[in-house]
Amino acid sequence: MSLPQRKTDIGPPHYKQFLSPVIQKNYGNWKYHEELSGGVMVHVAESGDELYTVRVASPRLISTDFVREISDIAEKYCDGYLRFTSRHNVEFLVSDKSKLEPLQKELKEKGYTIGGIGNRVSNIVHTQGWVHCHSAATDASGLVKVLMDELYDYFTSKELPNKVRLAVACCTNMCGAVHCSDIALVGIHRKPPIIEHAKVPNVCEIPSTIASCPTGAISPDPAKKSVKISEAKCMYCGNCYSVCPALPISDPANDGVAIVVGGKVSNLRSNPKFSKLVYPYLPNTPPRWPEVVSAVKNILETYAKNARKHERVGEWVERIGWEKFFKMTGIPFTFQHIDDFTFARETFRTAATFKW
Amino acid sequence: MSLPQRKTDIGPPHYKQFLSPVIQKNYGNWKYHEELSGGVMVHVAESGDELYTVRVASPRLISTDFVREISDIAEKYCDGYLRFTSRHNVEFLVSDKSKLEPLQKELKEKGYTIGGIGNRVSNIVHTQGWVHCHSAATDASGLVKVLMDELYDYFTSKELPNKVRLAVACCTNMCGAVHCSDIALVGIHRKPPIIEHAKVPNVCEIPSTIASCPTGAISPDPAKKSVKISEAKCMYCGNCYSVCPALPISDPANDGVAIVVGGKVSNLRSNPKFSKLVYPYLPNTPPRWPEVVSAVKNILETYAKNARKHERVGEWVERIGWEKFFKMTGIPFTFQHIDDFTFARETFRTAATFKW
Amino acid sequence: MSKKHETPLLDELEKGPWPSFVKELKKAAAKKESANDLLGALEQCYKDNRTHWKHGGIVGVRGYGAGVIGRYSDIPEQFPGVAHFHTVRINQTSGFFYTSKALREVCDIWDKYGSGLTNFHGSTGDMILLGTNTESLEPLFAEYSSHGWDLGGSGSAMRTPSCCVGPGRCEWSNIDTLDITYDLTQEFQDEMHRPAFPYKFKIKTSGCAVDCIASIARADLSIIGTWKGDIKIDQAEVQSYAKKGMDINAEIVNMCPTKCMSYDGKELKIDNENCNRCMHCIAKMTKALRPSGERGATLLVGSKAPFVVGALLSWVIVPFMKLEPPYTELKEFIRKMWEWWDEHGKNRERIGELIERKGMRDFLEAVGLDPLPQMVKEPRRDPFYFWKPEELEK
Amino acid sequence: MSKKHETPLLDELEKGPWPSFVKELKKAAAKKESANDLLGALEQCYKDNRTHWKHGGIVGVRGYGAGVIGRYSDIPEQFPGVAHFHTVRINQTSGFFYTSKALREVCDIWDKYGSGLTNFHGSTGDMILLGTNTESLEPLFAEYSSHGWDLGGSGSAMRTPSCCVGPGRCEWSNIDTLDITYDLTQEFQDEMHRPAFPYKFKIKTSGCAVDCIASIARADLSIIGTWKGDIKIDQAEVQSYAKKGMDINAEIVNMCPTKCMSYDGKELKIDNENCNRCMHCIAKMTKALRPSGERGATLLVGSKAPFVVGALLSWVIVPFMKLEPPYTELKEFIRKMWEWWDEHGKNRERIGELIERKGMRDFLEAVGLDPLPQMVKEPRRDPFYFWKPEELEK
Ligand code: SRM
Ligand code: SRM
Ligand code: SRM
Ligand code: SRM
Ligand code: SF4
Ligand code: SF4
Ligand code: SF4
Ligand code: SF4
Ligand code: SF4
Ligand code: SF4
Ligand code: SF4
Ligand code: SF4
Repeated sequence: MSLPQRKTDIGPPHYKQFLSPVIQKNYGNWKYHEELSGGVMVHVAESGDELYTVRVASPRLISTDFVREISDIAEKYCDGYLRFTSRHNVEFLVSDKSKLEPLQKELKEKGYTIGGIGNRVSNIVHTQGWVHCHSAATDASGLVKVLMDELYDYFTSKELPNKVRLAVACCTNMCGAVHCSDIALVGIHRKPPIIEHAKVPNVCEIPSTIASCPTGAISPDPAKKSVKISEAKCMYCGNCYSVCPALPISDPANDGVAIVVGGKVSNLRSNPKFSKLVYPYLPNTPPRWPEVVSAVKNILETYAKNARKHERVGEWVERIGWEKFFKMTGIPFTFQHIDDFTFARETFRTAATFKW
Repeated sequence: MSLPQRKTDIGPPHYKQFLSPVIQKNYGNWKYHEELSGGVMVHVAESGDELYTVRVASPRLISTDFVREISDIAEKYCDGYLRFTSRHNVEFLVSDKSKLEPLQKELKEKGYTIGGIGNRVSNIVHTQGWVHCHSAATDASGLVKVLMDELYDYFTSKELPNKVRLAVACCTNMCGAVHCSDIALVGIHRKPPIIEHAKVPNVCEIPSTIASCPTGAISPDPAKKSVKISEAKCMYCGNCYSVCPALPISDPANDGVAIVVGGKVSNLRSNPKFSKLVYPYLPNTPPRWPEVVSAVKNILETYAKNARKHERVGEWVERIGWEKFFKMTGIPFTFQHIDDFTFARETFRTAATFKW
Repeated sequence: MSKKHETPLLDELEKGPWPSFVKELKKAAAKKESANDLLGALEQCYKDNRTHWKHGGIVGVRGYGAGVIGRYSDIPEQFPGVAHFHTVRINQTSGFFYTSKALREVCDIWDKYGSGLTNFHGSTGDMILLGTNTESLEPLFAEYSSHGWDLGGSGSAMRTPSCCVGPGRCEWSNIDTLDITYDLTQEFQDEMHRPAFPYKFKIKTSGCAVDCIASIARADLSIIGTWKGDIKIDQAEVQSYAKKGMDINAEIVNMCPTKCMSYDGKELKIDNENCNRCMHCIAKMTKALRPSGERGATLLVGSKAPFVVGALLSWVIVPFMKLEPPYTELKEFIRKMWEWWDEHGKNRERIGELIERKGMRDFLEAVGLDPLPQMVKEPRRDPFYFWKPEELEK
Repeated sequence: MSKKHETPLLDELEKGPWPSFVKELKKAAAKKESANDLLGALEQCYKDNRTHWKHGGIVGVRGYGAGVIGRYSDIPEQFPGVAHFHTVRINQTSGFFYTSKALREVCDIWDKYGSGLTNFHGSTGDMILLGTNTESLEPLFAEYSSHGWDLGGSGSAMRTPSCCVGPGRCEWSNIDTLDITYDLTQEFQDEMHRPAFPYKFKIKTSGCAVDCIASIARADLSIIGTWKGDIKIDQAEVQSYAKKGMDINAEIVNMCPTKCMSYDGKELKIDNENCNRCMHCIAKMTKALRPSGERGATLLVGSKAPFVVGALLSWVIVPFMKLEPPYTELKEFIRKMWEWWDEHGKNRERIGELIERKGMRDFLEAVGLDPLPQMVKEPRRDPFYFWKPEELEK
């Protein structure tokens, strides 16, 4: 079978061909939107035209069958127009109001989960994990599945004070948005890498390896044409392993999951914020990580119960103070919580004001 | 004349002997106080006893004649009891209300300045300057005098939104409280030190000299048994000169005064804050530093006009935003304002929210 | 394909109401040997509590240095189908808009050459085709490119730009996010496909400060739409929000970060001069409030994940730039940044890290910008700083 | 003494309403040769736009390594009276309380041996006797000490502690600042007079979070009084503030940092559990509000001027400690800190800098304290951190 003529540097197809007529007509001229349910909203244009969106959950790691099935549905109800969101949900774009109910009916029948719009938990931004990455200290897809099973109602219906953005990253490279999420999980190591001295000279570039270490723990070992790692300085971040495959760091007995909380990226009310550590370590307990799930649920529900309307998790915590957050959630405060990295000093409390 | 027997390690005299009877009686049992004027207040004890305080300005650098004169006055009106404040003012402690008026009358006749209580400018915390320090890039006493001449009414009578704490330090060692003052002046250099290579080996300890440099600009010069200074790294802080007298840095043509703004130490409302740079450089123009004086006055009066009641300078600036502060005061924003020291990154704006 | 491996642990992840990726794996496994082995290999990871992937050599398509991530199993004997199991990144469409036809095309080609498993989308934005072998790369690319699809970025290159839905469906977009993303992607094809930078460079564009593409947290260049003008108020709509039960003082006025709003039960007022355009009031009362005046974007630079110096959020560099085709000023700015970064950046040093290392002044002078208070949250604290000879007395 | 030098520049500083230090210099100069030369030397600085002092060798009194700052003119030929012009630091009284008798005693001795110029007080707190020569130091010290006055600290020693007026005249003091300062000064005479630390160590004590001695900004150990209990409200006094024109919502309730207050025009309420004891409401309504319950202090560590790592504010280390004579727990805490600092601190490294360099955990373990959320504003961001072997699986 002969191959078609390859082209290069053509870039993606022009977006315009994927915009439905009502979008093309009202492009840039939307007036307002209304949330109709946990998974349906309508955007109304200056012209009066309406565009309905039905959002459904996707596991993100999907088969071509899944893609074909949503394509079928889109053809049936949306003239074939659909999109994905920046959080990996599928959005059916309905121009014909009368198709809205039948679409939802069929989706429900086929087992799709409608939701994620409004002040809810949306899909979890996540990464490859054990499905595809050499660097993963935990699995991402599995964690997402067990969390969303537990938080299911917060996706479909139950309202929260504001949107809650969850993220999972399988290592501290943090592909995704863990560092600025309301609640996020990140796979961590707790022991220094092993140095495969025989391999280092062949597969690693020594200067980059040394430069990769945030704490300066790596130094050359000229005798072995390899490197040394100071155990006292290494904090097991795993970055050297990204750069030098001869420094494996994975350790099934000690790897696990950390939970960080209170980040955001939107500028509404308060500035974008970094997430902060609340669980330094929970064990990797696949397939359903019960410790991690119940920790997240506890945080989410303490927030749901106590935050004011429109407060994001981080805004709530900052209003009440972190000392109160630890008290209310019952999470133990440990030495790991106290920063000792670059900006440690800026996190120390420089005021006599705090709560008991 | 034979000397008395010296004693060692006796510490200061016990404080109790300096407390007037009304203080001893009501020690720790004060109920409230009231401000009676810009320089007079009364403290009322649980017992009902009253203690009047009359505060007068001191130039801090004083002669024994001054001390004897205030002692005379204290004897006449306060049974000899008086104190100094943490900002160097003198306080006459009056137990007998009938002496309050005569005391004030005599003070005025003798040319004393009564004031500094309440929401006013109090005395300026300052340092030695050219009067006594080898490190001084400017004079402290002179700056204090010309500033307070100009701000006189804000000490004696005119009210401000809150207390305004001024400080002056003659070099970046910042003896005093410049780094946390509402408005403060600090003497600065703008050229690297000169290295007196011949002297270095005799008068300087090389390792401490190297360690004293915040930017790592100093390295050993083994050939000369001296040090080298990287011009590209030196930011003229002068700390090396504190440690090594063979590195003089003073330069009459380029030394001058920087102004920092918005610091505080009290915990009320907002946490203690560092002062931030607003004038990177104003020239040293003794004896009356007109540029510095008018710059400070501009800042103070812009604050006075625009801040809400109880807002400290830093709280006002943080509410309106620094961009607005520069706009309202007309102070030019320069590269020097953008931090490039240890925590530079934390000062960069990580939000799309700011004012035009 | 028939079931090849027992997966008791993964089977647990078919339970529960949330859509199951394990079901998806099984659907693909029913057709593809490699997907079948992926299932087995993943079960093994669940058993061993560790990953079984390893670093691989560089793989790719002819003439490109980017777009494919090489991946190898460390237990290929057990799972030969995933011995090689590379990822192909296909550049997604602007705003993730598709037609069913386009999606089918993507699937058909993928089923021909790969595992039939994908991520819609990867967190940078690409369509991720998850798992193929080295031999399939060339034919796969020929088919995709002949159908109008190209590869995305990877390695030390510009990465696939992405954006929020913007004018496609959002009333708040101040800029044409879809067009900017498309245009920049086309403009910088070479920079995307032939890694020549010190490290990766990401561009993300949001139509407003709500930032639905999370650009401020994960883009070396974050483009965020904004406006210069007043927020127009429709007082009748304000009343209707109040009637529907909104506590306007509690929910809007008191939550305004600059406290520039007031509401007396009748009229909502905004002191626009003091508004910092955070979007809170507009987002929560979309029918009543609308920005007006000149539109453009704030450009912020430098955000990234934690390594090496700790996570960064992007920093305001250009408070306001008008963005209209052909986006010349924007492109010039990007090129100037890259030039400086290319010259001074170390291997694996992101631009934000370089700015921090060299100092903001160096960077601003290189790209030809004046210092502005909008660039900082606050001026420096400690009063020592550099002076250039021309700023001094002789 | 007759006028010796023309001082046209300094004479400008006799003008204006604020009390003039030049007048003071002239008063002293009328009696003392050295003060006369100081006036001339200072005029020279004003002329030359630079200081004319230089570093000097170490001077002091027998058996002490502290309390005297050596100072020398760099133009001694012109101003022989200040060729040597050392400072003597006399330890002030707690809270700066004096009697006229005591002050006269201090003056008389100083006039005998020195320039007759002083600072009441230096910014650390000492009475600064400004200018004497090396020979006078011993007799001067003999006279002062025989009258019950001792030297303060200098060099790498504990520095003279100081405190706010506290229970002496303030309704808000939670601790006996005067007694604590006196007691610590007595306890640590050796540490104050014989420098043996890596660098200076300052202690300042404020009776409450108003912090009138600025302890949080300029003391290696900042002791700040506080309470555990409710703020008691006298509603009648609240009404009387309102009647006198205070806008209680604007001035108090809305300025409360924790937003734990409310006022409906009739009753002021405080949700004490959420109060962070900032003192704002209490200070502005002193007749209406009073803390109650257990009293003690928060101990904070580390503040200092900018060198080398940048200015520091003190950090919360002990959220609450009861402070009653003989202050055993406090003294033990101080000694443990010093021990660790002595062992690990480099020359000229303040304790705050050492804590930053070694990490908070090292310090807390050394002084035997558990980690508490009150110690931080917020937990760390980037998720990499140390584990000790005992915290791990084998
Ligand atoms: C579809 C999507 C854009 C896209 O190009 O794909 C989108 C669409 C809308 N966002 Fe968003 N946001 C989308 C990702 C985001 C993100 C990015 C992210 O999550 O990684 C953010 C920033 C999150 C953060 O701060 O950490 C985001 C923060 C918001 C907010 C701010 C909420 C807040 O108060 O902080 C609003 C405004 C609101 O909810 O009032 C908002 C509002 C909206 C509106 C109402 C805008 C409009 O008028 O059309 C859209 C529907 C809202 C909804 O889903 O409830 N959207 N939105 C993304 C849907 C993701 C999903 O599947 O759930
Ligand atoms: C006498 C003195 C203490 C001493 O031991 O010497 C003192 C005494 C009082 N202070 Fe103070 N403060 C004194 C230095 C300070 C300092 C330290 C400093 O300036 O270096 C501060 C911290 C300044 C800062 O935050 O930068 C200070 C911040 C306050 C405040 C907080 C103001 C605010 O809202 O931030 C109050 C409360 C108030 O004014 O409502 C206060 C209130 C008071 C009260 C009312 C306390 C009381 O009930 O007796 C006293 C009279 C106030 C007045 O002068 O208006 N005092 N006060 C100090 C007088 C200095 C002077 O001569 O002006
Ligand atoms: C596929 C993807 C995760 C996902 O499941 O979505 C991914 C996967 C990998 N990332 Fe990533 N990153 C992905 C988005 C991100 C993001 C998020 C983003 O782009 O918005 C980040 C954080 C933002 C940032 O750029 O800092 C991210 C930060 C990293 C880093 C850390 C970079 C740094 O400067 O700190 C590495 C490490 C490296 O570059 O060596 C990394 C490296 C990797 C590598 C290539 C690991 C490696 O060393 O080989 C992963 C390949 C996995 C695989 O098996 O295919 N990945 N990576 C995302 C790309 C999909 C796409 O093209 O759409
Ligand atoms: C006299 C006094 C200024 C004044 O006019 O009030 C003073 C004067 C000197 N200070 Fe200071 N400091 C004085 C309070 C301070 C303070 C404020 C305080 O203690 O509350 C500070 C800031 C807080 C701090 O400790 O960090 C201060 C921070 C410094 C520093 C910087 C220390 C650091 O760690 O960064 C130096 C430099 C040094 O130690 O070499 C210094 C060094 C000096 C020297 C000894 C300069 C030197 O290297 O010889 C000055 C002697 C001047 C002289 O001619 O007598 N002085 N110094 C203050 C002491 C009077 C007293 O005992 O009461
Ligand atoms: S977060 Fe780490 S393990 Fe996960 S995909 Fe990214 S690099 Fe791989
Ligand atoms: S794991 Fe991280 S801290 Fe440890 S040596 Fe490697 S790069 Fe350094
Ligand atoms: S601030 Fe500098 S010049 Fe002034 S007294 Fe202190 S050390 Fe000397
Ligand atoms: S003046 Fe400061 S920056 Fe320059 S060499 Fe000396 S210590 Fe370093
Ligand atoms: S970032 Fe702004 S313009 Fe873009 S989708 Fe979100 S709300 Fe709309
Ligand atoms: S956009 Fe934000 S700052 Fe501006 S008025 Fe609305 S809430 Fe206030
Ligand atoms: S710190 Fe507190 S106790 Fe001490 S004087 Fe100031 S207000 Fe009174
Ligand atoms: S002390 Fe401060 S935090 Fe507590 S109620 Fe008063 S104002 Fe609020």
